[in-house]
Amino acid sequence: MLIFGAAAINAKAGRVTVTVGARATVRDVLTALREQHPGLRFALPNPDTGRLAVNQTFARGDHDVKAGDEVALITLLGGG
Amino acid sequence: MLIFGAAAINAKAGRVTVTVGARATVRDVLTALREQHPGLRFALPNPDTGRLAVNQTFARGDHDVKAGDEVALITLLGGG
Amino acid sequence: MMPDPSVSPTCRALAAIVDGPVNPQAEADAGRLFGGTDRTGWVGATLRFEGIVRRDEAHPDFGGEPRSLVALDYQTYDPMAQQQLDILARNVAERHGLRSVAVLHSRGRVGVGEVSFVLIVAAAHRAEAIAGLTEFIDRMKQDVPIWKQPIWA
Amino acid sequence: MMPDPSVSPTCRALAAIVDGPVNPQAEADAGRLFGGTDRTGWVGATLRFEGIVRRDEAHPDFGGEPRSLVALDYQTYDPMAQQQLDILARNVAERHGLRSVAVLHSRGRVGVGEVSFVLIVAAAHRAEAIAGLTEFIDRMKQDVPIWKQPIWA
Repeated sequence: MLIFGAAAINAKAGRVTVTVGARATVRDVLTALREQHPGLRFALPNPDTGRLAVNQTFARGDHDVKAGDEVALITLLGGG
Repeated sequence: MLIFGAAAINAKAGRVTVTVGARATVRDVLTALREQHPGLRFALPNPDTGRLAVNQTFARGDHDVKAGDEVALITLLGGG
Repeated sequence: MMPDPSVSPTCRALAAIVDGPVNPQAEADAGRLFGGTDRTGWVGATLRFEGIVRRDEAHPDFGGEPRSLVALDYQTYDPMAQQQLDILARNVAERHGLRSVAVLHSRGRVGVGEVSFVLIVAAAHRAEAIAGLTEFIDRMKQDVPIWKQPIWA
Repeated sequence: MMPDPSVSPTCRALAAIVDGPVNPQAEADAGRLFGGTDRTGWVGATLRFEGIVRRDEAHPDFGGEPRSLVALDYQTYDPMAQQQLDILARNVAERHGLRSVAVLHSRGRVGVGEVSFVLIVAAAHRAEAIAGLTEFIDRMKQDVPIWKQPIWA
């Protein structure tokens, strides 16, 4: 999964690996992210406020994530 | 008294004469203006909202108006 | 421009009434507050408002329906209008902690599509800039003796 | 420019991400929405916002106390950032009935006192221009994948 900004600095990487089951929704990915990368929880105050983009588009919690999708954590923005 | 804008167009003049007693406040002048120039009442929805400048400064209702003062009706503004 | 020393400079306020439309020449003549971005690092947000004469206005003789016009003719009560703009600029700058407030307003005829009013505010943050700009315009329409007369087409 | 025919033209929206600070050359390259006042008579209010890098930012390692910095480094998620700016510009323009929305945002390093963000909205009336500008910035900070990293002094 692609990560940016403070999350990327904290993880010292622009990308982290999240392992999920064969059928996973965006909500499943966020839950797995919190469990597998506790150091990134600061960027996800609660599971519902974390937003993922799937293939460069914001995706709802029930959106299915498929193998090969580009998944990005879009949070703690700082434009302007 | 100096008048401007829609008031001046309605009166076809930039100046009207208002007769008041020897000792008159701003409030007295506004009351006299309503009585002596009914055509200007549209510019003074009620006596308390009409504002006069005396010698180029906004004056309160209890301000004394003296002979020789420059008195102007400041209402229905249109800046911007 | 290099950043100043670390003490925040005081606020600047400038107001001017110009004959005819506000154009780049009028802004240049009015001084350096119109000279572009404050690059000292003290300002984080600059907001510039331009008021432009539109092609129609509500016409009182036609039930307030919009009617075409060719120009607005701005009448100012001098020197009170200038004094009130000065007071307002300083007052709004202080109330909102702005770094600068600069205003130019037209006197006389301004044609459709021409600029009659420019207001520039600079502040540390966006919220102050927007609040200051909004309050300035609201209060100008209350307290600055300027009138406009439509010249109908 | 002569006024157009009497039918109000449709809205225009333009968004671009530029490398480094937003400067007059970047604005010129981005197109004519940055070319100055709309003089057609359809626009009565133009609002231009500039975001400038300030000399200090709250530092998370010092309890949020402001610390000096030399620059901000803006990271964008491409091409999603551009797409989100486009969507936002069109959406805000429609919601507020604006005549035009134009935005430029920096990518990469922008020094203290340099401009990282320019937003210009044009509308028939002031209220729409202010509401549209405010909503654009609020939503940009929610929905456009741009991050900033302070480079401390």
